Amino acid sequence: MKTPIITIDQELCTGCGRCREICPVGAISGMPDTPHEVDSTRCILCGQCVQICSGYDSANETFATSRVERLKQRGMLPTVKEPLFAAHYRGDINAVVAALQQPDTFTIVQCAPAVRVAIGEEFGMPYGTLTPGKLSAALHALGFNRVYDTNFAADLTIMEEGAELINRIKNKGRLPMFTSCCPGWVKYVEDQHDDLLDHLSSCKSPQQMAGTLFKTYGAKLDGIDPAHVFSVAVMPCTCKKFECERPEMNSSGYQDVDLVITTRELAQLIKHCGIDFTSLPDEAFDNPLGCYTGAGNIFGATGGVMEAALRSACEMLTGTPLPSLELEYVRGEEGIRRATICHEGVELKVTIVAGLQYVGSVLEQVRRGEADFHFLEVMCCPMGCVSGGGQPKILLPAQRLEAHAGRKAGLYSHDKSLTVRKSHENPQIKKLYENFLGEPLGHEAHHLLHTDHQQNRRAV
Amino acid sequence: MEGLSTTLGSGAMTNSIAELHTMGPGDTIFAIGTNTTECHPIIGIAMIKAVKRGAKLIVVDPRATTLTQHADVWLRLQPGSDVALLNAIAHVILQNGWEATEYIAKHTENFSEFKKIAARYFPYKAAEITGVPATLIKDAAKIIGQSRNVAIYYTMGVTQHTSGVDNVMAVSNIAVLTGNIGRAKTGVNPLRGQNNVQGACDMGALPDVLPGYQKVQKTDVREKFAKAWGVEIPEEQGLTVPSVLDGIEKGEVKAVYIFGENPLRSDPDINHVKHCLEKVELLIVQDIFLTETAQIADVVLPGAAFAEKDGTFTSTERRVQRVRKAIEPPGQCKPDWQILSELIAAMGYPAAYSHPQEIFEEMRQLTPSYNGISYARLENESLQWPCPTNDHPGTPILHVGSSIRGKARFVPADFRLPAELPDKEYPMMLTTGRVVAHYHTGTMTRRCWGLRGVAPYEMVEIHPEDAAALAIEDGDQISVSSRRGEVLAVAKVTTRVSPGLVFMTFHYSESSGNMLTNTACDPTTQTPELKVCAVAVRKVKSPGVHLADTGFLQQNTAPEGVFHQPALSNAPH
Amino acid sequence: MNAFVIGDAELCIGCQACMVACAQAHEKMPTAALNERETPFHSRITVVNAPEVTVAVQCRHCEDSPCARSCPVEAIVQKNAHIEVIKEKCIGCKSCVLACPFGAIKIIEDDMNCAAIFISPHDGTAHDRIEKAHFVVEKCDLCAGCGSPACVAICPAKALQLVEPDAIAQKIENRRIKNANRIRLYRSQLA
Amino acid sequence: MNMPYRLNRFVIADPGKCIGCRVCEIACAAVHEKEQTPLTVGNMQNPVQPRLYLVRSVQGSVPIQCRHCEDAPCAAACPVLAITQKEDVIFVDESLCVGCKTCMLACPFGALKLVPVFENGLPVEQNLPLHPESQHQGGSTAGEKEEYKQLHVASKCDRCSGLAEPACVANCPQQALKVIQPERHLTMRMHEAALSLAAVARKYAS
Amino acid sequence: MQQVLTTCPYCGSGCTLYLEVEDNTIVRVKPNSVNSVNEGALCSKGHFGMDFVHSKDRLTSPLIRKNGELTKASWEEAYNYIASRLLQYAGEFGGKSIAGFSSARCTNEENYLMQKMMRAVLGSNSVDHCARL
Repeated sequence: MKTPIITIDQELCTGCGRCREICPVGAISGMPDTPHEVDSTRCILCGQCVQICSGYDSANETFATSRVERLKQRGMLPTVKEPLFAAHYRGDINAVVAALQQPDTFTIVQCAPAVRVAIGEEFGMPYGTLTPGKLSAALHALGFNRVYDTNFAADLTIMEEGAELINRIKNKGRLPMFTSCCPGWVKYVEDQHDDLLDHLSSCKSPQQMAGTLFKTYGAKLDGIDPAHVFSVAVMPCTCKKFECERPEMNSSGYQDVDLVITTRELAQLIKHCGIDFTSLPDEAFDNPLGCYTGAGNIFGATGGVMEAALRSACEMLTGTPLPSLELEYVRGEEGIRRATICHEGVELKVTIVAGLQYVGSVLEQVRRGEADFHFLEVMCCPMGCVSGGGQPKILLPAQRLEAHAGRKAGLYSHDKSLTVRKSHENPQIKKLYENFLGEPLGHEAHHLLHTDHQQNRRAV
Repeated sequence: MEGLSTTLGSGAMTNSIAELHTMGPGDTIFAIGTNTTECHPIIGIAMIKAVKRGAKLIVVDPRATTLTQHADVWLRLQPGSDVALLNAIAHVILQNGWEATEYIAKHTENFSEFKKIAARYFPYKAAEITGVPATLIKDAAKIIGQSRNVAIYYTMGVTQHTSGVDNVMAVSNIAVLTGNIGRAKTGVNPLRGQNNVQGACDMGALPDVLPGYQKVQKTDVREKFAKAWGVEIPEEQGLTVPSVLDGIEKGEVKAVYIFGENPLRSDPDINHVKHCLEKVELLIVQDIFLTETAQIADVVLPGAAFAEKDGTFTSTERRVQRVRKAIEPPGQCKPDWQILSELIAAMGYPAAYSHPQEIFEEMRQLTPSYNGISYARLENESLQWPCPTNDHPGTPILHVGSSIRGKARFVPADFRLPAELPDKEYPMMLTTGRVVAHYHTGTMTRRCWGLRGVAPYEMVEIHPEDAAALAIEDGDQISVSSRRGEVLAVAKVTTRVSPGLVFMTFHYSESSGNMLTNTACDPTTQTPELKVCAVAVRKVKSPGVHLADTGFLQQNTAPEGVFHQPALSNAPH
Repeated sequence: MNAFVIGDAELCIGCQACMVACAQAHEKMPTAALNERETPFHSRITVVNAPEVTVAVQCRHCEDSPCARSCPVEAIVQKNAHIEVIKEKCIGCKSCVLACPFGAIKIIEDDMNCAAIFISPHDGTAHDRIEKAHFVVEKCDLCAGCGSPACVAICPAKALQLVEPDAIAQKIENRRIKNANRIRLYRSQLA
Repeated sequence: MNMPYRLNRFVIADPGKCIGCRVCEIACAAVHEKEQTPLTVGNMQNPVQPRLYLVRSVQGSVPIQCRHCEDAPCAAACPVLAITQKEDVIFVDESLCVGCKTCMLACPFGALKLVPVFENGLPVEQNLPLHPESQHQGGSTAGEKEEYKQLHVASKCDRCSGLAEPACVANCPQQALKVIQPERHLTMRMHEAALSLAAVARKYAS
Repeated sequence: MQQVLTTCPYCGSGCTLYLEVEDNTIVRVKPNSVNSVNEGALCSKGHFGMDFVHSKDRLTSPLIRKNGELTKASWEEAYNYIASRLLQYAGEFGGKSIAGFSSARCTNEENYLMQKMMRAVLGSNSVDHCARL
């Protein structure tokens, strides 16, 4: 077993208790002014503690562990100059460096939507600067053989999850259906609400769908033996590190995603390699698995999955597209948001939760059978993935909200600027189904893109 | 003065300060428009001690003062709404039958007219005008109506309004209504703001009366003086200060002789006064300092300070007291009586006085109320006029038995709005007054080490709500402007003033409230409405920058350009 | 115990004579002379003229003085029966200002003969620097050295009182005696 | 009280509120970065060198910073007039500082420290050669041999003059820090003292 | 040291006080407690409001405006100048063209003389003072 993903450095922790306060599942405990600890059995690895922690390796105090040693312990590059904080996550960047240096390894990388609106910040750009082109260019420059995109898989998720929702509604399946993109949320249901597991969509998260495809469809396209493929995911999330290591995530016959690094780790790598990120010319993501729509892109913000699903599901259900694609009623920052969509005689009720601490009352409602909605989106982090535990850490607390809002705005402006904004209209998705998967919820799709939560639970 | 003369026959304080020392349970002090502890501290102490002994205290003031802290009832009225408040008090007194029926029948006239007016002022209606809750008006009326004795004290808070005379008459009506006249511990007592206002009036320094309030328009009076002075006395009533300024504008007044005054600081709408005095052909100023007024004079005569000359002052309670020479005047300065007599002589009129006593002697022969007062008597005692004969003990209480004019007259007055009220452009109300450490235009007190030390610069009082709305914090430099000018000062954020009201003084030449005040006058006395005008307030800068470094308020001097700030718009004359 | 001067809010009219008396007593010169020299004015007593209350406030000479205990340079000490400041030691750090619960300690300008610090103008060069006046701590010293407190003597309203340790002791002793008598009144109820 | 607000304002923390999170230190270091204020931790390429210091002890924690003393001992001690008053801040002109450390000794609060200077994550060297056998200065993290000594200057709180509010105050999650305006503080305290006197007088009159 | 009993020059209360004089300088003020309205008390102005008498700003000689500047003049010169100008206006335009503002801070005797000068010498009843202010 690898080292725990989220830990608190006992030497650096001042016991201020801010992580304890922010932890949505009460996994952190400690007395004031004494170092705190994470209970890994409760922790859902959202990394909000990492984001808020301000106990750093002050030069005004003496620590038994040297900085060099500490960087090594944390799996960080030795050239990292930024201050180190008590609450931190396990770094995995050294394995990426090693893989990139292996000549016979075919490296494929995918990037989550929220990465492209945040990584620029690590290079001095304003909050939420949209840099998909530079991101792709940087990844190419680092030597990845294929630079694919999680957004593509997000579109695919909509195809599968949309189809599943329609299926559940039409065939009186278990409702409301819960989204399953957020690994912290899935872990939370497994850990603390396993009686509600059948509400979870059976879809894998976009990261895992992408991973499976890279080592099957992708490898086939490039004529590569999947055994030689090393698949890396760049994520705004710390829990994705856990997700990729789940034992069942091997539909491709291999571990679907080999390694997850965070936005911050990627930025550190780019600096380590001496790449001047800000002056990189824009480059596109590689085809076909880097092609995405606006719907896939907004997965990074709370309400984004819901909006993307509605854009497609409503059209699939009724045959007519929604009159407008700006579904303002599912956007927002409140902890719990509810909306009813009436379109061509179809009425869909949805609920969106941003921040896991708000989900309790909604789950109680479901448990009591009083939930009158069809679809529930839950994201662990306060604004969705843009505020994830692996995102660039904001220095001044007074700027937190501004930063999150900026990133969110970046995502939506990107969506708006794209010509294709509905997942089912993604040409490469259509092609994928035609050439490889068959149809949504079909046999191949089910095998590669879905998982059985009940079974996973039993396996643990 | 005019108001009281109409109702009682004399404008002076009816009773004596010493009576405060004997007030206690059953007695009431009714203080209206007077910040007594700051402006008349010694009288203020006596009032507070009387309250401690058990006397009731009713205070009418829009501002919280030390007096309001000790009040049994504090009527926090809107500036300028005095008549409505007083009439409502009268209304409640009449409604409950607390009026002095016997006294009214015997000693007063015009009661029925007054009753008609008072009947209209229901407390709830007055509450709307004055902002004072009706219950408080009733409480005050009950105390006044049921007290054995009620002594009313007032100052400029009552008179410096366009309705000043009405205010005074409304005050007087309350005293007459409750029979609180002509006895100890009662009366209508205007407290004079300056040491010898009473004396200056008594001496006939008024355009309509000769010494002792002898009407200049009365033939027998003129004949008496003509005989004594050997010249004809002009019959036509003279001009008041505001009319003199108008006269200059019209070119009718050619020369002005200003003796020991500084209208360029004390009068409302300073910019206007300055314009007039610069225009007059001959301006003579006799003073001890080169005041703002003296600076624009054609001739300046150096007078003597109070400690450098002999004479008499008459205090607010009509008490004549000696002023004695303690030191020699500096340089070529001369006692003012000497300057005046030499000047009179230079104009070819006999005036060979060698000592003020000689002048006093001449005066008392012509002035019945002073007739019994002499330097010899003043050596060992002080005397309150009227003192008609050498063996008369003086008069501590006026109107004993009956009022001087025979019967006290009820003069009903109706509430009128102040001349200028806040509007969109000038949304706040300014009221002016004094602080304890300073006196009038500050020419004397600001030249005193300790007094300058405790109150070195103007502090404009503003309510925390208004301050918050204007982003003003305590100590910020602010600008206060009206239709007549703009001044800079320091903000004092305090609940001493109510929301919408700002308070400032006229002690500081660099930020004088009188740059802003309105020249609108009471139609009878021409007392200007210094207590109400509309202003706008804005923040200039916060004291984050070291004020000392930027030169602001350095050693009490004005920031450059403040004094010369042009009027923002023309004053309505 | 330390003596102290205390104001009576029921009597004070806020005339500020105590402030001037205090300032003058510590300059030891007639005010006319101070006026001529333009001596800065510093009073150790302050009249609070608030809407709710008018009273003079000054140092209570606390037995466990927060000001003295907060001072990083030991410039505030107990001397005989009062809390005294040693101006020469003060660095103007304002700790005492924060510590005093009465707002009775001030940092004032003082012309002392010792090394000064300089003020740099906003955008000026090093040449434009000017010497900064010294600022040192100042508070009531009960007019130690000039007899009885000047503020108490001058107050026209007799609103200031010098409370001496013996007087306090006497006063509380009297209260005890009175209350002992009161207990006797209801003694039977206790039986 | 001749004029309003002549005393220097300063920041002070309420030990009762402080939870010891070090946000104040981070915020301080961040806004004092030479270039632009960095937004994220990844931009903090220079070591964190705050101008206030969290002191942690068994009684709890509280940051200590400059009081902007009126007769600032640091300024009086400085032999090259590098420390002067500018507006109401005791201010270090780094270009004048010679690193003599006298100010460090003079400050009774420990609020002043001599710090090595970095730019873009690299030590700023000065024209002071290192002896070939001299020990590593520790400035460079990369560990390459240096030839010149790193520049050191006195560093202290400048109350973020230029910002609307000091960064430590603005960012403290507990609102434990505040700017004290001494005169305003005095007025407030005196007012409270007067109110308590009034209460006493009213209750125990005579 | 000499003590002179006199009346306070400030508000109208009429407090009496002793001026303590040394070398033609007021060094101290003591309240009068006998037969006085103030009963041995004085406010801040009464106690500390006498410095102005010794102010450096005191006028020390008559001034006449010559070529726009106020310049020192002798009493003789000043009296003659004023007398001739006032008499000229009185003669030419009548007493009404001349106004006098008397002083609420000067003595009764001086106020009496002032109004007498205006009325008897210059024939004008336009004499007033700042009672209203």
